[in-house]
Amino acid sequence: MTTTVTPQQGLDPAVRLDLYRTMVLVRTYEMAILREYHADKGPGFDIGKGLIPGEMHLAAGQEPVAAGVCAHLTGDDAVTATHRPHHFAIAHGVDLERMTAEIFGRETGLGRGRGGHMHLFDPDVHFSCSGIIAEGYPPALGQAFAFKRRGTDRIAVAVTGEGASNQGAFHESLNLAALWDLPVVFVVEDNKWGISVPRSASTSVPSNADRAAAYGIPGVRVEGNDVDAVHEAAGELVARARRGEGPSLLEVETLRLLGHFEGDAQGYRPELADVEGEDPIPRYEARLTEAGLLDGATREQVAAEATARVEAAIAFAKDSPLPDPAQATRYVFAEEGSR
Amino acid sequence: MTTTVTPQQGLDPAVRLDLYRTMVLVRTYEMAILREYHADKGPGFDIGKGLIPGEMHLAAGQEPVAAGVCAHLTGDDAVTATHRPHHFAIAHGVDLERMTAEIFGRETGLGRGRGGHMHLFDPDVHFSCSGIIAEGYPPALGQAFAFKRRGTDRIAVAVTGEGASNQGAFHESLNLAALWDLPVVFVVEDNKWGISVPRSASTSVPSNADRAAAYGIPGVRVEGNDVDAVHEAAGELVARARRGEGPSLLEVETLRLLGHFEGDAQGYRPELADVEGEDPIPRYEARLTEAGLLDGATREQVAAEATARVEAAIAFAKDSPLPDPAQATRYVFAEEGSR
Amino acid sequence: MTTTAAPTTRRLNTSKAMAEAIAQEMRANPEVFYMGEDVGPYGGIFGSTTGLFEEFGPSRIIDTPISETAFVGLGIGAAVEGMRPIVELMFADFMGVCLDQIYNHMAKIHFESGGNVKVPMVLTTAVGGGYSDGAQHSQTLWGTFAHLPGMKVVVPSNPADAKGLMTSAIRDDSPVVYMFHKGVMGLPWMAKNRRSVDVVPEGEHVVPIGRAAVAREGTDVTVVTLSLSVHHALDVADTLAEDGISVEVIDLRSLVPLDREAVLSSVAKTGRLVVVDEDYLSFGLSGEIVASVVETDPSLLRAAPKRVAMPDSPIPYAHVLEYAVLPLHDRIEAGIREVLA
Amino acid sequence: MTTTAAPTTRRLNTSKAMAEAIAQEMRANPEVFYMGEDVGPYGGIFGSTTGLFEEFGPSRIIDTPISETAFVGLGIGAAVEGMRPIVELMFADFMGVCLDQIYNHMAKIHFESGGNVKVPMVLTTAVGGGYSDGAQHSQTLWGTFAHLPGMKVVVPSNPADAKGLMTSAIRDDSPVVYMFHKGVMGLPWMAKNRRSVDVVPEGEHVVPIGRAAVAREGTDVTVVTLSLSVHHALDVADTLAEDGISVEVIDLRSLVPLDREAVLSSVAKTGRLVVVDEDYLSFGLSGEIVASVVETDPSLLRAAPKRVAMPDSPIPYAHVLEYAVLPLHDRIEAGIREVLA
Ligand SMILES: Cc1ncc(C[n+]2csc(CCOP(=O)(O)OP(=O)(O)O)c2C)c(N)n1
Ligand SMILES: Cc1ncc(C[n+]2csc(CCOP(=O)(O)OP(=O)(O)O)c2C)c(N)n1
Ligand SMILES: [Mg+2]
Ligand SMILES: [Mg+2]
Repeated sequence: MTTTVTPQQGLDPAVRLDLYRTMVLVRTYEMAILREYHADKGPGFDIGKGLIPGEMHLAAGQEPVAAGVCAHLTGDDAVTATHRPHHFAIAHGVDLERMTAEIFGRETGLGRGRGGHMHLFDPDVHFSCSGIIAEGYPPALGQAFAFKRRGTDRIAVAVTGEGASNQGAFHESLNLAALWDLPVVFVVEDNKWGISVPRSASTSVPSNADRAAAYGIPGVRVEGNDVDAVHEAAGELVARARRGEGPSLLEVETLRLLGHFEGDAQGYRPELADVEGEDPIPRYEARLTEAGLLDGATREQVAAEATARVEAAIAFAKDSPLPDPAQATRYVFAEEGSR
Repeated sequence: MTTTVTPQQGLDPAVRLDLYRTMVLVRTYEMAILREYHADKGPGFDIGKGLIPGEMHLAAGQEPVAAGVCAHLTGDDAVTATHRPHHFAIAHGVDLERMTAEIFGRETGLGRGRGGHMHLFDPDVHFSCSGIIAEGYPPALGQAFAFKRRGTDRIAVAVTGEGASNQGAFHESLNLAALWDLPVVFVVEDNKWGISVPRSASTSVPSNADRAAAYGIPGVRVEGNDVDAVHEAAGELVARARRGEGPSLLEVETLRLLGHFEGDAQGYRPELADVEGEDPIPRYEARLTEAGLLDGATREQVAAEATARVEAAIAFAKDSPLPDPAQATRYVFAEEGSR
Repeated sequence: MTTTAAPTTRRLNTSKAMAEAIAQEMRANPEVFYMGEDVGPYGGIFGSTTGLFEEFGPSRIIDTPISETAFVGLGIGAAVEGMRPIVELMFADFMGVCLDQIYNHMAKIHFESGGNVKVPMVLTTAVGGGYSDGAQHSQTLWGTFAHLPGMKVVVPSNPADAKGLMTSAIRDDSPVVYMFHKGVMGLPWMAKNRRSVDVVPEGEHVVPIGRAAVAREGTDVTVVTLSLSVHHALDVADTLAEDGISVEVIDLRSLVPLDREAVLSSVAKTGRLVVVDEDYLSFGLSGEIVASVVETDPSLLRAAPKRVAMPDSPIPYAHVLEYAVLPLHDRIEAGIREVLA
Repeated sequence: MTTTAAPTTRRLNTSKAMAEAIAQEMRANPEVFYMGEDVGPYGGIFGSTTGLFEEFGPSRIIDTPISETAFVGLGIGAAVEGMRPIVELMFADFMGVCLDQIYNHMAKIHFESGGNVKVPMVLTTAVGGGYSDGAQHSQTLWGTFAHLPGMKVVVPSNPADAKGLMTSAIRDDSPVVYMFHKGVMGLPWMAKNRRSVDVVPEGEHVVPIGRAAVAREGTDVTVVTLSLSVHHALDVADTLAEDGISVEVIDLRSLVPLDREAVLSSVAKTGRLVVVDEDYLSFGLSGEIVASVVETDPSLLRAAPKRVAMPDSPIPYAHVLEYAVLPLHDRIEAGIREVLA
C-alpha cells in the first residue's frame, strides 16, 4: 500500500503557475512577517516585545507541501494545521488580512487577538491549528465525520510534522479514521527536524508511509520537496477520500529553511550551510522557466501581486485597533442568544 | 518482518508439562477467586460487597499466553500486565499468598490492601500492572532501559489486550523501544473483545503483528490459542531481546472464557455458546495425553498440587489481618530513612 | 426557569433519567449523537445509555475503540461543524489519556477564536468511589476539571436534575462536562441511596446550569456539597434533626458556573459552614467554597468552617481503608457538630 | 537544614543554578540521568540543561522523540528499578498528553504498592506566561498538579532555591514535580526581573522541600505567593514601603507539602492576607491558602482576604490582553491596599 512518488512533468501549465503563485505568496508573506517580527525586539532579542510578540514558527521552504495539497481543496473542505501554520492557512484561502491582524494581536484578527499565530481559526474555510503536537489530528476526524454524515463529498486534511508522527494522537487518529472510513488525508511534513532532534532520533522508520500499513490505508511518500509531485500524489488521495474510499497518509520530504522558531541559533544543525541551495522556490522557478512557462515579466508580476497583497494585509493589521483590555476575559463561554 | 506461527510439536516434553502445570495453576486460582468473589455479593449482586469487593477481571482461557511467554523469563525479568493480570502474575512467579491477600484487601497483601486486583506490585520479581489501558507499556520501557544501562541481559515483557493496541501509549512505546533498541517484548493478547466491542470495531488491521513494521521491529502473530506455539514464538523474541537485538511485538490469538468482568451478562456476544468448547486447557490435555505425556494420575497430581497451593494462598489471605483504618493514608510518600 | 411539561409521579433511577433526556434531545435534533466505549449494545458501563442503542441504532449511539484522544477530538471537530456530540469518557480517572483534547482544545477553541467558533459538546463521565475500585477508578476529579477554564462542569445528584441538567448541557453552546457519580445512578448492582430513584418529570425538563439547589432548608449550619455527598448530607441532616439541629444542605449542581450567591445567602443565615467533598481536600472545591465566603465577608462566619473531603492520598482499595477516607455519615456528622461546638 | 558548603558571592541566573545542581548530583550518582525534548545539544528550550550535554554526553542527557507518555513512563520504570531519572516536560501545558503516567502512575505506584515500590523521579517542567505565547503555552497549572495526590510540587523563585530545591528533588525518594517559571530563569531572550540573577552557593546546596521562605519581613500585611510572582510582590513591597506600608512576602517554594504553618504565623502577625497566584483563580492554590487560614482560626484575619490571580479564562495572546489578566504590579498593589483599607 506504500508508494513513493517521484516528480512528474505532465501537469497542466496553468496549475503549475498557480502552484508557483501560491508558493510565492506564502514566502512573501513569511518574509514580511519575519521583518515585522524582528523589527522591534531590541535591544538584544526580547521574545515578548514588539508588534508581534511570542513564538514565531515560519514555514519557509515547506511551501510545496501546502501548495500541492491545498490546490485540490475548496473552502468547504477542512484543514487542521500545526504550530507552523501560515503556509497551509494561505494555501487554503484563510482571510489574509484577519490572519495578519491576529498575528499582530488586533481586535480585527481572526481571534480578536485572543489566539495568536499558533491558534488561527477561520470557520469560513474550516481552518484551524493548534500548538500542541499532533493534537490537530483528532478534531479533523470530527470535521470529516460531520461532512460524511451529512452526505457531502467534503474532506478534511490534517497536518503534522514528522516529529509529531511519534505521538499517540497520530496513531489513534489513523486507526479511527481507517475504521470508520472517514474522508481525511493525513499529511506529514518531513522537514527532518523536530526543533533540534533529527528524524533519525525520533522516528523508527525511514518513511511514515510505511506506517499506513498499520491501519490498512494507503501510504505515500513524496521525496524531493517537489510541488508537482506533491500535487500529483495529493490529487489521488483527495479524490479517493471524496469518493468515500476513506483516509490515507501522505508524507512529504521538505525543508525547514529557518530555525525552528525565530531566535533559534540552530547550532545543532550540521547541514545548515547547504540549506539555502535547496530552497524549493528558485528551483521551481528554474524548472518552470526551462519548461517555457515562466519568464521574467511573469515572475515580476507574480512577485508584485504577492507583495501588494501581503503589504496590504500588514497595513490592515497595523491600522487595526488593539483589543480592549477590559474585555480580556470575554469569549470564555458562548454568549446568550448567539446560537 | 511479520510471521505467523502455527502449532509445532517438537517441544521438550518436560517443558510441555511445565506449561500445562502453569496453566492449571492459573485456572485453579481463578476459579477459586471466582468462587470467593461471588460467595458474599448477595442478596442480588452488589459489586462493593464481600470478601473480595470491586471489579474482577478473570483471564480464564488466556492461560496459554502467560504460560508460553513467562516460561522464558526469570524473576530478574520484568513483566507489566493489565487490568486482567492474574495469569501473568502467576506464570511470572509473583508470591501467590501475598497476591491473594492483596485481592482480599489484607495488610499482608503485596500492597497492604491499598492496591487491589488491578494494582499488584511484586518488586521481587519486577511485576506490576495497571488498570489504565495501555499505560503499562511505558514503564516497561524504563525497566528495560535500566536493565540495558546496567549491562545485564534482563528483559521486560509488556502486556496489553488487542483493544489497547489502539491507544496512543502503544504507538509511542513501540517507537521509543525500537529507536533505543530496548529489550522489551510487547505482547498483545487478542481475546477478540474489548469489553463489549469486537476487534473488528476497534482495530483497523487483522493482525497487530503488521503494526510492527511501523517501527521496523519483528512482529509475530500466533493463532489458535496454542501454548506450544506461543512458547516457540516467545522463545525467539525473548532470546533476541536478551542478545541486545531490540524489541519485538507478539500477538496471540486467545479466548476470554468469561465476561469482561464478573457481573457482565455478555448479551453482546453472539458466539458465546461455542466458547466453552474452545477452552485451551482440555484441548492441551488431550494433546498431551495423545502424545503419551499425560495420564490420569499425572493429571490428578497436577490438579491436586494446584488446588493445594491455591487453597493455601486463599487461607493465608483470609487469616490475614485487615489493614488499620487509622493508617489509611500512609504510604503516600516514601518515609524518612527508608531509602 | 425550571420548565416542566406536566406533573408526574413517575419514578426513575438516575441513569434512566439521564438517558431519557438524551433520547428526547436526539429525537428533536438529528445533529445530536452519543459516542464512547461500550455505550452501544452494552448500554454504558454505568447505564448512561440504557435503551438508546435500541431506539437510535449504531449510527447515532456509537461504540468507539479505546482511543480517547481520538474520539474526544472527533467530538470537538464535529461540534465545530455544528453537530451536538455527547462523548462519554468511561471513568473520569481516564482523563489523563485525553486531557489535552479536553482542556486545551474543547475548552479553549471558543476563546482562541475570539468567539467565532463554538464547541457545543457534552463530555459525560462517571466519577466516584465507594465500591473498592481502587486508586485509578474511584476518583471524582471535578476540582481538576473546574480549575481549568472554558468548560462548564455539572454534577447532578438525583434523577430529576440528571435529566434537567442533561437537557441543558446538550442545548448549551459551550462545552459542558457532565459528571455522574456511579453511586447516584441507582444501578441494580451497586449499593444505592434511596434518593437515587425518584420522581422525574416526563416530557421536556430543563434545569439551568449554574444554579445551586437548597436540597434541605435549615437554620443552624450550612452544608455545601454536591453529587452523591448530597445524599449523605441529607441522611446526616435527618439524624441531627432528632437532636434539634437544623441543617441546610446546598446541592451545588454545577461547579462551573459556581453559584456563590446561593452559598453566601445560606451562610448569611446560618453563620456556619461545612463543605463536604468527595474530591481531594487540597487545592480544590472545598477550599474554593470557604475562600468565596471569606473574601466576600469574613464576618458571615460565626465559627471556623470545616472541610470534610477525601484526604490528599490516592484512594485505597480495601473496604476498611476506603471507608476511612470517604466523606461519609460519621465524618460529616462530626464536622457539623464541630462547627456547632 | 539548609546546607551550604562555603560562603560565596558568585551570581548565576536561575537556569544555570538549576543545571549546576543537576550536574553535581550526576557527578555523585551514576544512576541520575536527564531526559526530554531538546535537552541535549540544544540545552533545554528554557536553559534547564545548559552545559550538561557537553559534560555528560548523550547517554545521560538524552533527547527524546515527541512522545511524552512513553518517555515519562520510561522515567517511572527506570525509577522503579532504582535509577534516579529527571524527566523534562517542555511546557507544563503539555501535561494533557501524558497526565495519566504522571498522576495515575508516577504519583500512585508507591501507595498502591503499600510502600514497597519507590518512584524516585523528578519531573521538571516550564510554566508561566508574560511573553505572548498564547493559551496553550502560558499556563502555570501548579494547582492541578498539587490537587492530585502522590507527588511533591516545588516552585523555585530564585537561583539559590532553584539549586537547593533541585538537589533535594533528586535525592527525594518520592516523585517530585519541579516547576520552573520561564520568567525566573534569567534567560537572555526574555524580559527578566533583576532577582533572576543572584548569589548561588557553590558546592552542595540543599533546600528542604516543604518549607516556605519569608522573602521579606513586614508587619502590616502578608502576601503569600510563589515563583515569578514573588519578584512582583517584592517590587510592590518596595513601592509600598515608601508609603510606610510594611509588607511581608511569603515565598511558598512548594505546594506539596504546603507550609501552612509559615502562612499562619505570618497572618497571625499581620492580620491581613493577600494571595498572589499566576494560576487560575478558582479551585486552586489561592482558595487553599485562604481556607487553610480560616479553618484554623477565622479570628486571625482583621479584614477580608484578597486573591490576585489569573482569572478563570484561557490566557489571551495579545500583549494588552495578557497583561490585563496576569497578576502584575498594579493588581497586586491594589489588592494590598484593598485589604488595608
Ligand atoms: C505535546 C507537545 N510536545 C512538545 C511540544 C513542543 N514542540 C513544539 S514544535 C516541536 C517540534 C515539532 O516537530 P515536527 O512535528 O517535526 O514539526 P516541525 O516543527 O518540524 O514543523 C516541539 C517538540 C508541543 N508543542 N506539544
Ligand atoms: C484509558 C482507558 N480507557 C478505558 C478503560 C476501560 N476498560 C477497561 S478494560 C477495557 C477493555 C480492554 O480491552 P483489551 O485491551 O482487549 O483487554 P481485555 O479486557 O480484552 O483483556 C476497557 C475499555 C480503561 N481502563 N482505560
Ligand atoms: Mg519536523
Ligand atoms: Mg481484548
